[in-house]
Amino acid sequence: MSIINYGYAVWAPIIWLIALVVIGIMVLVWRSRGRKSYKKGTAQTDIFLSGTRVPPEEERHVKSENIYWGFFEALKGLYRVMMKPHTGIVNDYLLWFVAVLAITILIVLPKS
Amino acid sequence: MLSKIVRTVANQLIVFILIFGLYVIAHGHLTPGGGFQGGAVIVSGVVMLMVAFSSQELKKSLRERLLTIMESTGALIFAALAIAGIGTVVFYNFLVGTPIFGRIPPIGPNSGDFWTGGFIPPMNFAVGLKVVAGLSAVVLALALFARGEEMEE
Amino acid sequence: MEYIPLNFPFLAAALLAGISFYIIIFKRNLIKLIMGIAMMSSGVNLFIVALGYRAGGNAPIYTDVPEGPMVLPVPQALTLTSIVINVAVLALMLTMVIHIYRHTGDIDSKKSRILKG
Amino acid sequence: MDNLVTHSPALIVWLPLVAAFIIPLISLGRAGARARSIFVFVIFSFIFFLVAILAKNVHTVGIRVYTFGAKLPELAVPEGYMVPVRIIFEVDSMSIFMGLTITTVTLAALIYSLHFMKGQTGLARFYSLMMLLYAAMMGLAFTGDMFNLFVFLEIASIAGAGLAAYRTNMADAVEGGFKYIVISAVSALLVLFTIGILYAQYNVLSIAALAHYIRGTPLDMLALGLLAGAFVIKLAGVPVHMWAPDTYTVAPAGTTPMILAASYTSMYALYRVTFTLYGGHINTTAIGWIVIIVGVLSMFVGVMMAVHQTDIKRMMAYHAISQGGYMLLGVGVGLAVLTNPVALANYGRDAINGGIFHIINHVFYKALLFMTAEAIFFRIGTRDTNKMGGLARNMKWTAIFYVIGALAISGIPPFNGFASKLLIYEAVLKFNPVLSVIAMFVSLVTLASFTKVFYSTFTGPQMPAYKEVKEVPKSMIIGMSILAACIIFFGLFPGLIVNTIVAPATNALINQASYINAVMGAVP
Repeated sequence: MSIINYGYAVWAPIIWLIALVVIGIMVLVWRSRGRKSYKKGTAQTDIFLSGTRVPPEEERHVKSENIYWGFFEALKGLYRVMMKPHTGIVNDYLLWFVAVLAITILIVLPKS
Repeated sequence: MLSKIVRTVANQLIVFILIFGLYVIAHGHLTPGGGFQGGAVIVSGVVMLMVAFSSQELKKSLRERLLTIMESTGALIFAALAIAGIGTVVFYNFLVGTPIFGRIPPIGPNSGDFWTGGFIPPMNFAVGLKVVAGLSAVVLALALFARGEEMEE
Repeated sequence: MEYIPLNFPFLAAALLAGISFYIIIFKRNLIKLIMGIAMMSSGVNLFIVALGYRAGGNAPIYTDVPEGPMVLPVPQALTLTSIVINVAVLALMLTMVIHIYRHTGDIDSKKSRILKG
Repeated sequence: MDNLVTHSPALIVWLPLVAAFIIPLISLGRAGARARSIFVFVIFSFIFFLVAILAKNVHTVGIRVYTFGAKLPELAVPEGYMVPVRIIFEVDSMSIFMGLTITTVTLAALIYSLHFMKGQTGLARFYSLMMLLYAAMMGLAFTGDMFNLFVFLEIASIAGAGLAAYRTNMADAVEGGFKYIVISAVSALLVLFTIGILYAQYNVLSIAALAHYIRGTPLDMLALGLLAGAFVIKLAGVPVHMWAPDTYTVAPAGTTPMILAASYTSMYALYRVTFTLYGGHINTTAIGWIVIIVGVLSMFVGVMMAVHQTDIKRMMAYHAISQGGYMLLGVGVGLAVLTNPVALANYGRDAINGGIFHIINHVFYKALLFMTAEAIFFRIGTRDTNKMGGLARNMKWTAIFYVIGALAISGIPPFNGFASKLLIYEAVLKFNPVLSVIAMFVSLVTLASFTKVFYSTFTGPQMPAYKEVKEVPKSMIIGMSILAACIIFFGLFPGLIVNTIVAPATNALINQASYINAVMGAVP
């Protein structure tokens, strides 16, 4: 009942879930073997940044516009093209609509 | 607010507009017209009052609360008439054959019998009530908005 | 030659639709945009009413109807429904334009936009 | 009970309409707010019950026809007539599939809105509009009549735009609502125009009768083009998707999933038109390829725009476009091989299954994601991810629900997104491997963009500005957990869902003759 059978492949989430649980238990066992002898609240749990001053929280957090900087830098050309139609002007939306209508009709009409 | 002449004439004229609107609503099943058309005629009278007096003045008599109750009542009467035929099917014309609007008109050209149509004349009244309330609210709200005021108290 | 009066409503509907498409695409004033949509709905309504017309037909109501053919009633019912709906749509759009004007002080679709990208 | 089953198609649309008009009356009285909430929940649970029994009924007896005003509900074509003359509802498995989707999402949205909307004014109208939107969507799914399709489309547009622009104190909300209503009005007028074209040729309005008589003349093809264009813009397929981010971003959280569901009822209408109405009279390969191309474009452009966004709800809105592409891809592949029985049995059905299964999955997890985004907005008052950070420390439940939604949308097992995406991947791989690779790439970028937002929003050090932020109220958590439970259930038992509700829907779409016969069967 939980299985999708395609005729050529099978997806059975319960088996997958059992595997996930087994792996999870293994991870937990591994984690519990770590060292527990540090003291909380002392310098042992403070952030250490090669001896330099640790910046306050706002500066320490990587802002979302800085994530994947390289990806956007590499695809600058694509984004320049893609941002062009997204003007936010309702007339442009309608222009695209009319263009799509025209293309659809041109494709569909000769087939009759 | 316009001059006293205009206001007086508007006050007299609204009666005739109301009667004509009610006529159009009531004879919706016999002549061109019906709930929406008659309601729109009555609302044109409301617009006339709005021009003659002012929208602020009219807001005092046509309160939001009253319009809400009128509109909901109209819609609920319509829905109730629709569901009343559920013994057979929803929207079944259950009034046919009863003394109220129940006569069966002759097929072909005739001179029109008011007591025909089954539940259509009552539905026209319900729609008329709803349209009067709804369209007056729309017109009034737009007029008040344009002056930078709100409809709600 | 006698078909021209019958085709005339369709030509008018096409003209209305054409003008309205021009307006909604090229006019940046939001009120004019709403006018364009109103014109488009008039065009479509005219088209549907004209579909039901028969030459020399009477209104499809039996009360004191003279002898002769009748026009089709269904397109007229459709048109009435669509008129009622369009009243609501236009009122809603006008209300929104008033709100946009209050917030941004402009009814130009380019100058009053906030959401983009 | 039997009467209830017989009349349920009409009652499901009638009850929310009546509720929409009773709500303002109740709200006028003293203690109106409380009475209104109780009333809404009582009536909506009853509607849910009706939908459930109707679904069971349709599952056992097949297509249900309900004729308004006739002597018998099944009497679509009266004695002595050749064509159906009354307004009919025709409920088949596909309709009831959409009905179940819409009803579940609306229930979650109502529970969520209970607390979310507190403090806003004019709540009577808010709930009225929600009920109206629900009624319109159900009507759209059930109707067997082209003209009622138009009417319900317009009601859904008006109610949806009113809800999107509900928070009129925000300038962008009004703008989003305005764009929605303009787009909807223009597309609905085109639908009306095509109804005129079809009525002029065949003198009938019922979908089944039209499908029976349609011949595929050039005028029919013009109508098909206009209808397809109008529905594509309503379901936000690229390149006419630009209204969707604007509208979804600004709508209040409870209603965003409903507007999303409304756009998928347009997708349902598109399928109804291409599969049922035009069935054997079009070149399905060409139409299928158009749908595939729109789908692939939607997937790619949607996801690439989404990964770029910094507004959290706008990012999710672009993902909605991208996921809509998956559905179009799946069904498009099925449409392209519709006339080829071998390929249809081999992978075509699986493709359509995947595309349809993805609708319900996507509505659930995207609704959940929109709700988490708006929960953050509810507490910190901004949607800008640049200003967020460390929120998982204060909003544990929201973070958990976000993770569930994000994993589901990226197609990570065992959540429901994986089940439907796997169906689409496998079936499309057999059709054309390149399309499958694109679909997998899009899933990858989806995961990347949700990871980005998760990192910048929920993890990281606790921001001093958000130290006092609390978890959202209970009703919002309950609303979200209903959807999360559905997601996990659908992910763990995909076979059950596919066999009971998705595969019958696919059969209903493919089997055009049974849809026609349910209405026109008595006609010689």
